[in-house]
Amino acid sequence: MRDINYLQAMNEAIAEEMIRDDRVIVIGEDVRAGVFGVTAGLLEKFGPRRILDTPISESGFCGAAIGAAMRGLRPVVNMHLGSFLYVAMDQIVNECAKLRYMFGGQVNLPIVFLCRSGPPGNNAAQHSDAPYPLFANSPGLKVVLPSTSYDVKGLLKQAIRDNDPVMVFGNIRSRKSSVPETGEDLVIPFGKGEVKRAGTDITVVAFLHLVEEGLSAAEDLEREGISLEVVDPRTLVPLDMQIILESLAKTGRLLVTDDSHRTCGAAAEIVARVAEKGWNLLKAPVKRVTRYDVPIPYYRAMEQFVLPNRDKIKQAARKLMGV
Amino acid sequence: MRDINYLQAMNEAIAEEMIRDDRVIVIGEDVRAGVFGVTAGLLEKFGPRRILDTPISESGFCGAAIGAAMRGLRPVVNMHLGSFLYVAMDQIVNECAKLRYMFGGQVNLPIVFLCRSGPPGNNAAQHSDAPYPLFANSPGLKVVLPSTSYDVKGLLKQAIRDNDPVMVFGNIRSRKSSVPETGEDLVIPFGKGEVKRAGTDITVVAFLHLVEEGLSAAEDLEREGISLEVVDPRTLVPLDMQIILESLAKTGRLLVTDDSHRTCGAAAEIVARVAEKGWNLLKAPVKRVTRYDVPIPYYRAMEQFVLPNRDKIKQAARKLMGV
Amino acid sequence: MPLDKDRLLFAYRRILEIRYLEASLSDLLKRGEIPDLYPCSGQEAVAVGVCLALRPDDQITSMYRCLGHVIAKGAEPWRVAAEFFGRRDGYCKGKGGAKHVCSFADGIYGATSIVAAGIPHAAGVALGNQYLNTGQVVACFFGDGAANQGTFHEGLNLASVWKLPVVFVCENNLYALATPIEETTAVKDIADRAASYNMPGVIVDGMDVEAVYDAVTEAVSRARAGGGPSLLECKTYRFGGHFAAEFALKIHYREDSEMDQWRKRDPILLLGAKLEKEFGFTEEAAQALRNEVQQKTEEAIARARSSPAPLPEEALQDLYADSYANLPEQEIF
Amino acid sequence: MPLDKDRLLFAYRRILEIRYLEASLSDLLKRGEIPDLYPCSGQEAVAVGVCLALRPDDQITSMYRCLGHVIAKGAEPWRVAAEFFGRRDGYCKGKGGAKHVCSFADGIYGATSIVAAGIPHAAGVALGNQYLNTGQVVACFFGDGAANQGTFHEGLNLASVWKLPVVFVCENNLYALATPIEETTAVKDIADRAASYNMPGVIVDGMDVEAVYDAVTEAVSRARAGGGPSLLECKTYRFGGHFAAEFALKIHYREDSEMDQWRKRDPILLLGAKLEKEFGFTEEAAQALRNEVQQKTEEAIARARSSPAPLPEEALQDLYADSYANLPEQEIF
Ligand SMILES: Cc1ncc(C[n+]2csc(CCOP(=O)(O)OP(=O)(O)O)c2C)c(N)n1
Ligand SMILES: Cc1ncc(C[n+]2csc(CCOP(=O)(O)OP(=O)(O)O)c2C)c(N)n1
Ligand SMILES: [Mg+2]
Ligand SMILES: [Mg+2]
Repeated sequence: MRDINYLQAMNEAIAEEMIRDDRVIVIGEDVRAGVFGVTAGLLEKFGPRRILDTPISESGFCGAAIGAAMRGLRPVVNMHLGSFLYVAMDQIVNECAKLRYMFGGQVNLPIVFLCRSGPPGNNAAQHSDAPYPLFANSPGLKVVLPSTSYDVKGLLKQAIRDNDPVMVFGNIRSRKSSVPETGEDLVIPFGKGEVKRAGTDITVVAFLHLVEEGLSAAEDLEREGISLEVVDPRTLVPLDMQIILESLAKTGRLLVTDDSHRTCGAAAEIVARVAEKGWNLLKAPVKRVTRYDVPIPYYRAMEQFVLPNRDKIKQAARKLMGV
Repeated sequence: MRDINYLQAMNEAIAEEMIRDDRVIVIGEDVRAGVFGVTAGLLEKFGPRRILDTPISESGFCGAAIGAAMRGLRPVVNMHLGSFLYVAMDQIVNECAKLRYMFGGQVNLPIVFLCRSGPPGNNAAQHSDAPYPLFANSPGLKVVLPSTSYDVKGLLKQAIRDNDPVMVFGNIRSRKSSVPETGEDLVIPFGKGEVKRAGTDITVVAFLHLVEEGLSAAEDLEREGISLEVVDPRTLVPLDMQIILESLAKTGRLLVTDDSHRTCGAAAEIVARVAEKGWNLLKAPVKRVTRYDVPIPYYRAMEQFVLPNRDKIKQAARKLMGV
Repeated sequence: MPLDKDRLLFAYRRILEIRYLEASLSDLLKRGEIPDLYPCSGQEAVAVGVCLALRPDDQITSMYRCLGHVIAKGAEPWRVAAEFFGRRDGYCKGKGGAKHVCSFADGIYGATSIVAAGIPHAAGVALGNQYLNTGQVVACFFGDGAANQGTFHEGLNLASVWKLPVVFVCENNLYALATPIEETTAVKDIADRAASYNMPGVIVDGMDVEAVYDAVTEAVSRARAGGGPSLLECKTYRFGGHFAAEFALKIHYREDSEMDQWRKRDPILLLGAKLEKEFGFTEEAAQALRNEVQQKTEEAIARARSSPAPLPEEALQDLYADSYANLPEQEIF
Repeated sequence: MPLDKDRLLFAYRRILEIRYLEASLSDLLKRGEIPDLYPCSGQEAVAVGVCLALRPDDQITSMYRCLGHVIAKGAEPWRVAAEFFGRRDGYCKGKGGAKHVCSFADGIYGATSIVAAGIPHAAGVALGNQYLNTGQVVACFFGDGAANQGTFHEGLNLASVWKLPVVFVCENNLYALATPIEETTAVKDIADRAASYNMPGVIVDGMDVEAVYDAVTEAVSRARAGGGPSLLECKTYRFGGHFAAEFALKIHYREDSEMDQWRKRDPILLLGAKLEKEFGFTEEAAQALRNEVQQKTEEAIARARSSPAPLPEEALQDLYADSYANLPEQEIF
């Protein structure tokens, strides 16, 4: 095992799957230059035939990925930022997600749409979104939200092998962690969450870098005598409800933290499923710690005010415990 | 008062506001021909200067509506179907919704994006969506879901007067109802719901044509001794939580029915808010009656299977009452 | 190279197959037996001319006005009709329906109903062909209105930059729904836009199956040789409404006189006349062929109608290739 | 009509203002005082030439590389700088920041950071001008990479069909981020795409402020007279990185020799030489002007820095013009 950072884990996942299956190709803007690191070095390893730089035409190249997948390729589309998904929305949500179904199962569309979500910091409204709820509300897509280097490597490799379109949202502020040596296969199935820390008072459901925030909150609150169990479902679609309900059976209290906006966000869905299936387990109202329902502002202190973080998790947890 | 149908109510609302304010213009495909009725006759009344036919360029003309609004006009953009919103997603969600905020309040964008949502019937996956949760998850937009001719007229007129972008989703299977004579002003404020039928056992929160379905379910169930209170919040953003909580204080049971998909949908949000603020009022798990999480199929019997309707509301209500 | 008699007769038969199948479906629609249909009659020579110029293993992408395309590419009429009925034997098992008939086994790589959305798909299929070095070419069908969508621009630019083996076929029927093209389109000829993508742009008489065949043959051989994409604009006209139920909307956007002019150039008339003039194809022979096609069409409809309807709960199938226990996770009422 | 000495001097001063302000901001970025910046040095003659040809009440739309545009259009340097700092006196109160500086009061109708998204906005502002019959014209700035986006196609087609008073200004700096234009763009000259929209397409030397001024003047008078839009392609080069922090990414996509060639055509050099040759503008005069601008720039930075920072909770303001009691409805932690 060795420690690698999140970006490198993404990079390794793609490289390993490209070696494993020569129908895997990479498509996107500046992917040859590997500008933000996700695809760095792939051009040298796999050549321009498999690493395709595109015009700034997100609808065009996402649509081309669909056609290529129909023809048997397995494109990994690097969208760079979650905020750029909107430009290709019809192709992702109304085409890619639906075509297999609409054509009665005639064709598979094994495509990965990969992006970094969440504010890179000081990037303001148009570059900072984490719009995964929009894709979770669009049946036909799988939605993956990995919280560590280990998870992103294993889940991204799984995504590339999956025969359906998969949205992978990464957040590079997630935890750096150790992964097996290259060559050892690391694949994490979808729909299997993980308890990242055991606790007894409150179940904290978290995704992406908020798992890290949840874990630090848990450490801090332990000193105040509040014990958090941090549960990371790892994929939003499919969602591992069992692990959440099992945790709630212990704690009876639910706090969901998620980096998307609040209304109709990921936290709303988790709360709703618990209210359907785990209502009897709850001994208190639930708490959601999400982005507030405003766009992301540029100035750091305002940005921090809007985003969910460890302090807000702690505050919400204290309120939940009535202290 | 006189009975008019839902489409005519939309048409009257636009015409009246165009008379009231000559900065109101209509933009969209085939709006001069008035193909599906929403804009029928407006060309004759207001001339081609104010009724603008567009190319099939949704991003282009939604973007142009933004620019026109910056310059002081008040565009009503007829998008026809909810499914076509995806094509213009960046312009609506990442531009229109955010620009006022991102520019520090320098400019208002009084634009109405109007569409018919929900399956016209047998239109299959790419023409049948009701994607309002995506817009509710995008701060900066208001989201309006009117359930009767009266409501759509009053809410659409309000939307045109509102100084922010407003998404209006109509569903022509909604209830035909009576409205005041033309000339009498009918304006319904956002964020004020209405109890459409009083009851004691279950609070049924419903939007659009599902209010009608909820009302028929209530009638049927009355004969079985189950009393439904049908609450129509009328707007999803802003959401009238007070009326929902007041109803729950009476009934203690919540059933939310909504025509969007289930995961991260409108019903999820309502359940989540209740789980935060009205948890103490609940005496049973909640139920969601929504579209299943598959796209809409073409063949009628399959389509019906996927959509929420009166029978499913009844079944869910019976389960809630444990009968 | 002119088409020989057999190939022209084949084209004639195909056009009749499309025309008659549409007529039958149109009747069924009026009787409420099928719910939806986008007529293509008048435009058949484009579909047939294009597919004549393709190899059987070449691909097409289609759109909501798909009937002609899919028959021309070799889909079985009864299974096409079954899809209109929404039956299990329909190519899409009743899930796609009228606007989305396609058969991947026959090289029909999708029919989509968002205007111009299929254009980048075609580029992508061509990218796959190129990557796998199969020598296959894709023909991509779309309308004049589609040429104002961003995806047209992006798809054609991408195809040109990557020199993809694809032929873009614009069926310019002068209207996008009820709006005449000149009110929405800055150029008179869509073919002129090819210059923006550094590819050949050719105006073709879309009522003349041989003219279409010739132009496509050239574009296909260019594409197959690695010379990249072309844009063909086929001038044509639709004899029916935008959709079959249009008459119910009571909108008026075309003059009868315009329709009459175009009806004189009905591809069936033009091709019939050519066959008669050049190969002595008699009215009796034509009548026999018409009867045969009509009969086969009726058989196809009958067979389609007897295909079983899907069970309601089959709506939950076919979404994912790789399923999970908890996906979709939902309470079924 | 050539520009007179005063106007040329004004242009020279403006270019210096932009260059020096960027240099200061760039220093501040390296020192961690501001977080973001998209350099425009090298491209200033485009911004300045365009705005010289506009009336004060004409409008522009800008994009993330906005610094030159907004100074050229008359925004106050200190308030521009304040926005980079994220302060309250910034034009966007610290909400928009580096990529989104704009001032509606000065006719700067937005600066957006989604590539090409501002193109249809410009068309819309022009639609408003036309509707209100104000005689105002809009200049719309975007890059070469933007010309491959669907919104470019849709925006230009729409503007042409509606004959809108707008001038599309493509700043072709040869690269979209790290990708050279010829790898992604099917035509050599973006101006050639004007033919697809039936509007004039003109290639302009973007390093020569007078050439830009002339071309824009013609396009503006055409637009103002109701003749519709034009597309100007200004060939230029950016001396800095795609964004100021690019050096940290350690990517290499331009040769030093290419940069050296373009630096010889620095708009400051070209315009300085012209002023000297035609109007005897001396090096002393130039130095005095440089000193003055440098001093004013420093004052602007100082004033910006002393502007108060927004309170964190001001993040909740400015979203809606018409608010509601329960909007946004959320628990604040
Ligand atoms: C993005 C989008 N906008 C609008 C529509 C509604 N619509 C369906 S077909 C059509 C007209 C298309 O015209 P054209 O491309 O010329 O093809 P034709 O129908 O004439 O074959 C319109 C506006 C749609 N399906 N998709
Ligand atoms: C839709 C979209 N895709 C990608 C990006 C990321 N991005 C920002 S600027 C840029 C390059 C733009 O190049 P060009 O249009 O030539 O303008 P320049 O930066 O050279 O001024 C890219 C790819 C973006 N902001 N928006
Ligand atoms: Mg057409
Ligand atoms: Mg550039």
